[in-house]
Amino acid sequence: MSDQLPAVLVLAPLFGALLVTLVGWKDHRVCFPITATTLFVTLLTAIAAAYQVFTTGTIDYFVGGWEEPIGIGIHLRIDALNALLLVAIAIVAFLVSFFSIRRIGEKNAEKTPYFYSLFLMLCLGLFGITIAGDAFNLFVLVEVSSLTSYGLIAMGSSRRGTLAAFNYVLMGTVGASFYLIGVGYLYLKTGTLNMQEIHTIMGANPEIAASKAVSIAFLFILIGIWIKMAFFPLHGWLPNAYSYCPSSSACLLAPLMTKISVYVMIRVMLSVFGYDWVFLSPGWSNLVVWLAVIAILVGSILALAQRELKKMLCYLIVAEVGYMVGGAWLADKELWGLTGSLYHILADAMMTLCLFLAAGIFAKRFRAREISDLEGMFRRAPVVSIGFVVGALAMIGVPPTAGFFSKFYLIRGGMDAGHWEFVVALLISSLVNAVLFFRIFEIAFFGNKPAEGHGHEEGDGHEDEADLPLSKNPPTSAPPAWAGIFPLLTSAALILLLGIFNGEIVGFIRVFLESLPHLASHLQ
Amino acid sequence: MENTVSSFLPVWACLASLLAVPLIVIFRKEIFLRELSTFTAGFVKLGFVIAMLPIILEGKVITTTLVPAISGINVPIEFRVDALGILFALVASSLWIVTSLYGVGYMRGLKEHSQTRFFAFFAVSLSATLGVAFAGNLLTLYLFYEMLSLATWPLVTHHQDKEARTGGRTYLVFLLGTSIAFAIPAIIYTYLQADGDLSFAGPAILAGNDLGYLPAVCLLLAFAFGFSKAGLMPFHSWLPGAMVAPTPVSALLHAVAVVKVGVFCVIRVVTGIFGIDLLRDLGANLVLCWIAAFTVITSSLIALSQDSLKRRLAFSTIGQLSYIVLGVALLHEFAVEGAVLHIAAHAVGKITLFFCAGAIFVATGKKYISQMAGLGKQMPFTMAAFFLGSLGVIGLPPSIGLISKFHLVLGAAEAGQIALMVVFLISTILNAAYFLPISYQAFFPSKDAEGDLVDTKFSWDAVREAPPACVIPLVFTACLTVGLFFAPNLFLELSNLFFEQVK
Amino acid sequence: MIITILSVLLIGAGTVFFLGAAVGLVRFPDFYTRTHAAGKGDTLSSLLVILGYCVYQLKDFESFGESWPILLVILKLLGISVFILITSPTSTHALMDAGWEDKVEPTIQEGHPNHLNDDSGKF
Amino acid sequence: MLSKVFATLAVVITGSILLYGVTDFPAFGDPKSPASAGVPGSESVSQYFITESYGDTKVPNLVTSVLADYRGYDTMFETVVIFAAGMAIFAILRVVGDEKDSRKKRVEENTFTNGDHSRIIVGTTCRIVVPVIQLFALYVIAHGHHSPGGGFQGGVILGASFIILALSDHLNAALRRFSEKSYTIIAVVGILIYAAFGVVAQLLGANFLDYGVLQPLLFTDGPEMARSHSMLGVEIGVAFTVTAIMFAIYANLSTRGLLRNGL
Amino acid sequence: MTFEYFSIGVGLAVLIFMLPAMWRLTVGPTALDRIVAVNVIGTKTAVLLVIIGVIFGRVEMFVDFALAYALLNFTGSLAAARFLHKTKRPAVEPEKEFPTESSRTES
Amino acid sequence: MILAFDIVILVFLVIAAIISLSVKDLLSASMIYGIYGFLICLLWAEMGAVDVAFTEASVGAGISTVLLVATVFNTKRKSSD
Repeated sequence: MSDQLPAVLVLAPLFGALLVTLVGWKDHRVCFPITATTLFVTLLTAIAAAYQVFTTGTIDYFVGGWEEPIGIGIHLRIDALNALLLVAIAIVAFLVSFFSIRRIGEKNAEKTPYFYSLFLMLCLGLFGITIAGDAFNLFVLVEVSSLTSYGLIAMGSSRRGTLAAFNYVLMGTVGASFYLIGVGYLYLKTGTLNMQEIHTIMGANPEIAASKAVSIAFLFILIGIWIKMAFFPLHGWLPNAYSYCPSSSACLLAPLMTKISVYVMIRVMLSVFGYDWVFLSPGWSNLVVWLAVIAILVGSILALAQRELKKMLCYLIVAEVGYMVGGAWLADKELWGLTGSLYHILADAMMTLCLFLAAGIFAKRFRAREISDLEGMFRRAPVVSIGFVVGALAMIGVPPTAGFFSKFYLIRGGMDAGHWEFVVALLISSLVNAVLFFRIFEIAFFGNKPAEGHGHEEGDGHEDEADLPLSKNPPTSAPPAWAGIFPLLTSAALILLLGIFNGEIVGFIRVFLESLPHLASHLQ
Repeated sequence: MENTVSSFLPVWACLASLLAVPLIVIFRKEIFLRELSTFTAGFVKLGFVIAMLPIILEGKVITTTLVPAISGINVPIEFRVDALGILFALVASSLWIVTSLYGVGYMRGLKEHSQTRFFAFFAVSLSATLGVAFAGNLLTLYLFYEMLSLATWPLVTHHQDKEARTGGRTYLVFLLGTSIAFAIPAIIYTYLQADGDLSFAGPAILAGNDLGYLPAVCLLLAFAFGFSKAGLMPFHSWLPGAMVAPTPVSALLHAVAVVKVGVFCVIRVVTGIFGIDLLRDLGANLVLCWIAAFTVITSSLIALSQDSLKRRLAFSTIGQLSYIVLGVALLHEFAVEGAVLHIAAHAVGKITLFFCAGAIFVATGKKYISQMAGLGKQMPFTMAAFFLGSLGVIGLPPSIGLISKFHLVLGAAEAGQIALMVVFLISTILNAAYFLPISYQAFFPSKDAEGDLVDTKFSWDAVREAPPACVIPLVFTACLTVGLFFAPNLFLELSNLFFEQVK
Repeated sequence: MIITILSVLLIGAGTVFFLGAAVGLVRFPDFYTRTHAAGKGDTLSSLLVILGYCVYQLKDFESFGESWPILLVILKLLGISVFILITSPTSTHALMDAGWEDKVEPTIQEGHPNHLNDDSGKF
Repeated sequence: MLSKVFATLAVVITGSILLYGVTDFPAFGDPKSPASAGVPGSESVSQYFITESYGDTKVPNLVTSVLADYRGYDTMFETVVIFAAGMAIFAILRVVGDEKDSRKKRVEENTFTNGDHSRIIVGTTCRIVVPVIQLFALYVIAHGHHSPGGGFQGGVILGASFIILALSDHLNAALRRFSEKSYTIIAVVGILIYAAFGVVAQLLGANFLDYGVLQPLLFTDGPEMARSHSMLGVEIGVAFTVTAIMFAIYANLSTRGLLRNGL
Repeated sequence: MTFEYFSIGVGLAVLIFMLPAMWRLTVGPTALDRIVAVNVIGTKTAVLLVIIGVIFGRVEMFVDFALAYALLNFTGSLAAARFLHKTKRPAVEPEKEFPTESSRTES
Repeated sequence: MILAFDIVILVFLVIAAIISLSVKDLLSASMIYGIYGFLICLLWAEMGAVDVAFTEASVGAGISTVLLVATVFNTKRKSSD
């Protein structure tokens, strides 16, 4: 059975989703156990797959048994890079599933099965994207995850959320179309869709690699992915979409969607076009790094201007995407930028999860959506605040946390590559994060309102933006506290663990980079 | 020469105050036990430090490795106690006990809120300070440096009113901001240049590197500004802002722990990272010298115009810190020794002055110098101590300040920097100009100082001192200022030893 | 040959009616007349063209046993024509009706009595 | 106005870049183009499909064999996309109405009993056409091996037939035949059928969706025929899901999730 | 072969005859006119598909979706007609109206 | 692939796209979008992509227009022209 791991990885959530839809009809209470069980199975599978990758090497899986010639069937692939990502996705999904207990069920219980069904299908899509070894198959799974995320975002009852979801649908569709056009162009020039095969063909035929159509294909794929990941000029959809949707959706989407897109970008750069091809002309990479610099600055500064906690976090995501894209495009000699970028995918997933969970709990239990509502939160919710502080410190980049080490690698790459502007942007962003979060700490720590915040008053104008008009519900219907605190603290612990064991993780990433033949020369 | 002793003493010294934190929190209702635990921790800590003293005086170095190697970076977290570290640790831990006593008096006298939080974070700050003092490599140094910034922030913002919050925000933004913006890239750059070696053991980290002039200057400035607790001029304004803190905090942290950690880091950078030879060969130290000199003069001039006593003290501190930086940057034997001595000298003197300011506030509620005329009659001990403290800071006999300043001036002269020597002298005059009038006015008030001046005759009935818990410490430190003038051997020996170690 | 000529004739006729329908769609004054032209003309011409091709398929027909695929095609083409015959007028009717409900005013020539006014809303 | 200018600019730039890339393409239908003939050193995938697919699968329509067998994994997830779209629509729109709506329902049902001749004509036509459409849809599903068509197209047509039913009479008329419960179940069952073919293959020791090993279960002559039969089963699964979701989307969309008083 | 050319000619003619419908689409004046034009083009498409099938000589393939068109083409017009029914303008004499559709007023 | 058809259909496609974007009435716009679907189907058919054309035919004729109209039905009708 162990050779079936890649298939199990996508099939388990699929069957979970189907089961939830089927059984959830009768009784909404079975939805969560099914979801959690499914995700737990997936987590075990992901860990098993990762273990197998690190012991025996890359897992190649040919769906339908169509192995030879390569490219006629669909190729799934788990290697040292995405094995880690799989585990990260599984962990995030598993944790968020706890946070989503009874979230949706409170107001409109009949939507519970749909929510969990979408939830599981989103996970399915993300797993599928991660293990896809086929350019078109990747597109299909991007569609699965996009469609489900549209649904998850629009599920809230607020008008602004619906509008934001609509914007997201438009942008997401444009992004997917761009990607598809790029893949089409690529297919026309190479005659195959398998990533590995495309790479081989481009390596063997310089005239194809040099052709205009391939460059344009790359451009379109890149822009399509950038839209999906909300890279700087194309980031407009993200803040509204993630801040006005239900908290549990935000907790799932914010840590995963953009990071997966970054992963796809790096995968396309390394496995399809190849590092040497991408960095053939330095003009490209300089431009992208500058864009990343602007993204970081714009994201940070806009975050500074926000009054709502979630929205602020959303703008920070925009900045973080700038980190990762910039890092991937640094093109320094020893690939520390790329390494940092890959490590940051994992670190940022955990950081974002932690912060969004905390923001979700603040919003849910204390109805504190604006930063000014957080007064005295350290006293009102000490445990949640500790989780929030860990996430925030990681975001700032304080040493034992994962955030510090990703920044360390990125800065190292920037220094090696001579991209000082990127280093400066990273530092400014850290600075802004520090200012932002310490402003929050100050409010939360020294607030003089231990018992009564104005968030408790009814009709304070937040209902229409909220995912749930909680003021209508008696407090007894609130979900159990552990449902929020358990995932929050776990994610906080993971941030620390990721930081403490960063050397091992980076080691795995380097293993992957070394396994690519065209990169081995860079790494001795 | 480097004969090292492996021992866990520094760890225990560092942990002593940290371990007191749970006790302080547990006994938050029983005030007596709470303060007892503070004092116990203080004495235990001092005991550990003193226990290390003989080993250091033998010319040995104590090392401990806490974490073998941080994954990914391959830099251990280690302690390494040398002469400079033990000197600083000695000053900080002994003054902590005094300050605790003073803090008890001050906090009770003013009936402050959240005293438990106050003492708890105080203890954490002390741990961080000792961590910096004993840090064995740049990363450890940086970690404890940041820990100190974070741990002192609740102390600065203790009052929780608008002014305190603003001050706290400035404090944090400046300290964290500069450390993120300058120190981290400088550390990473050093790390890359030195191939992953950040340890202070052995020769200086960058000693063998062929660093160009411009990178060296940039790196030096990045460190100097990055460790902005040292208060060099463009990044000094956190210090006056942080004066909103309760006076014990200002006293210990802004005369001893925090600011001294800043200059301590700069000393470590100059001696441990660049090495004296490299800097001298490149001539990069002069840039730092002149920035420090500028700070000295400017801050003294600003201090002259301040009416709030604590603000005047704050600007004075900025100037005095730059003495130390200047002394180190001169790279000459006497100057470096003077700088190291000045850490102790200034600490003792300035803490006295802050204690006095706090005592005055507790007793009379006065904050401004213009209100303090004639106070000597009312608070004779306090104002006498103030006088002695100001002597120490100015550098007049009989005080330890004279010794350190003498070394500094001598060092400047020996190094051939006559202009910088002149800077020292001018600033001494300025120091005198802004301190001595306070004492003078206190004892011999002029007619129209407070409008309703009464007779100048002294009587014990008019004495309304602060609570004894406030007065005893300040008298003690004032005595210390004078006493060390007569018995400076320990500190002289340590500073000498330090220069031998880094030469 | 006869089959080809027949089919060409049918197709040609269909094309002509297409032209008529197109002209009607442009030239007629109001919605009802235009719909009339388009509905009737298009249905008829579609029928004719498809029947023309239907006839043309018979060209290769040899026996029921051997050329049943052609028969199938012919059947389908006939089906198409039948369904166009059913559905196209239905949709035209539905649209006319909707227009009437939607109070689209027909254009009445000057001097003629407007019969439509009498029974409006009677249905 | 400015946004329009920017939008136009973006479209023009994108379009011109695409057209610029087109100049580099092989001619339309060129048999020597990389997509058809492959590039030197690597045989084209389409070449393989053209020459080998009938032998591999015994399905004359190679599009079907590519979709349902060689790239069956893609097709399965395309079906999942449809299913996800349906779930998203339910999640966003579906509301369980409150009591006061039931009165409106009764009023509305009375609306169409008063001899509306428009209803008569349209209704009669639909009553004639809908069975034919459904029959045709089944034909399309089943005949996908030999001619264009297959599960998706057939499913859409089948779904459209229910929509026509709803349009001609009333949504309730269609919902009576295809209730909410049944379309949800059928949508799920469709994907389950598809996935079952893959999982059973897995259980028999082959990779996911490797239909060849299903031979003993399907009682066929060889793995090729097993593939052919499995493809039919898979197409049926797709058709189930597509039919159900298409109708479900219409039913929810036209009534804002109330499933009554619709278009 | 000549018949293929003839078919191409017919196809082109049918395509060109879409032009008046396009014109009707642009100028309007009512939504219904546009819908009629859509209907016309839809019918023509079904015919064109057959013609293309004949030109390619693979009628058996193309006829399937011509049939689909013929069967499904009226769905759109039907929906539009229903739409106009349900959203008809306020009547001149309200009492002669049919009972109004409730879902419109709901929103 | 027949060049004459190609050109005419492509021109019509552009016209249909522009009209459907520029029309104010949402119902008309969605109906005209249906034409776009027809033309796309024709284009694919005459390019020989029969399966794709079939899909487009069934979806374009049977589903997409209806769904758009149903959506427009739930918006407020803006104008009648």
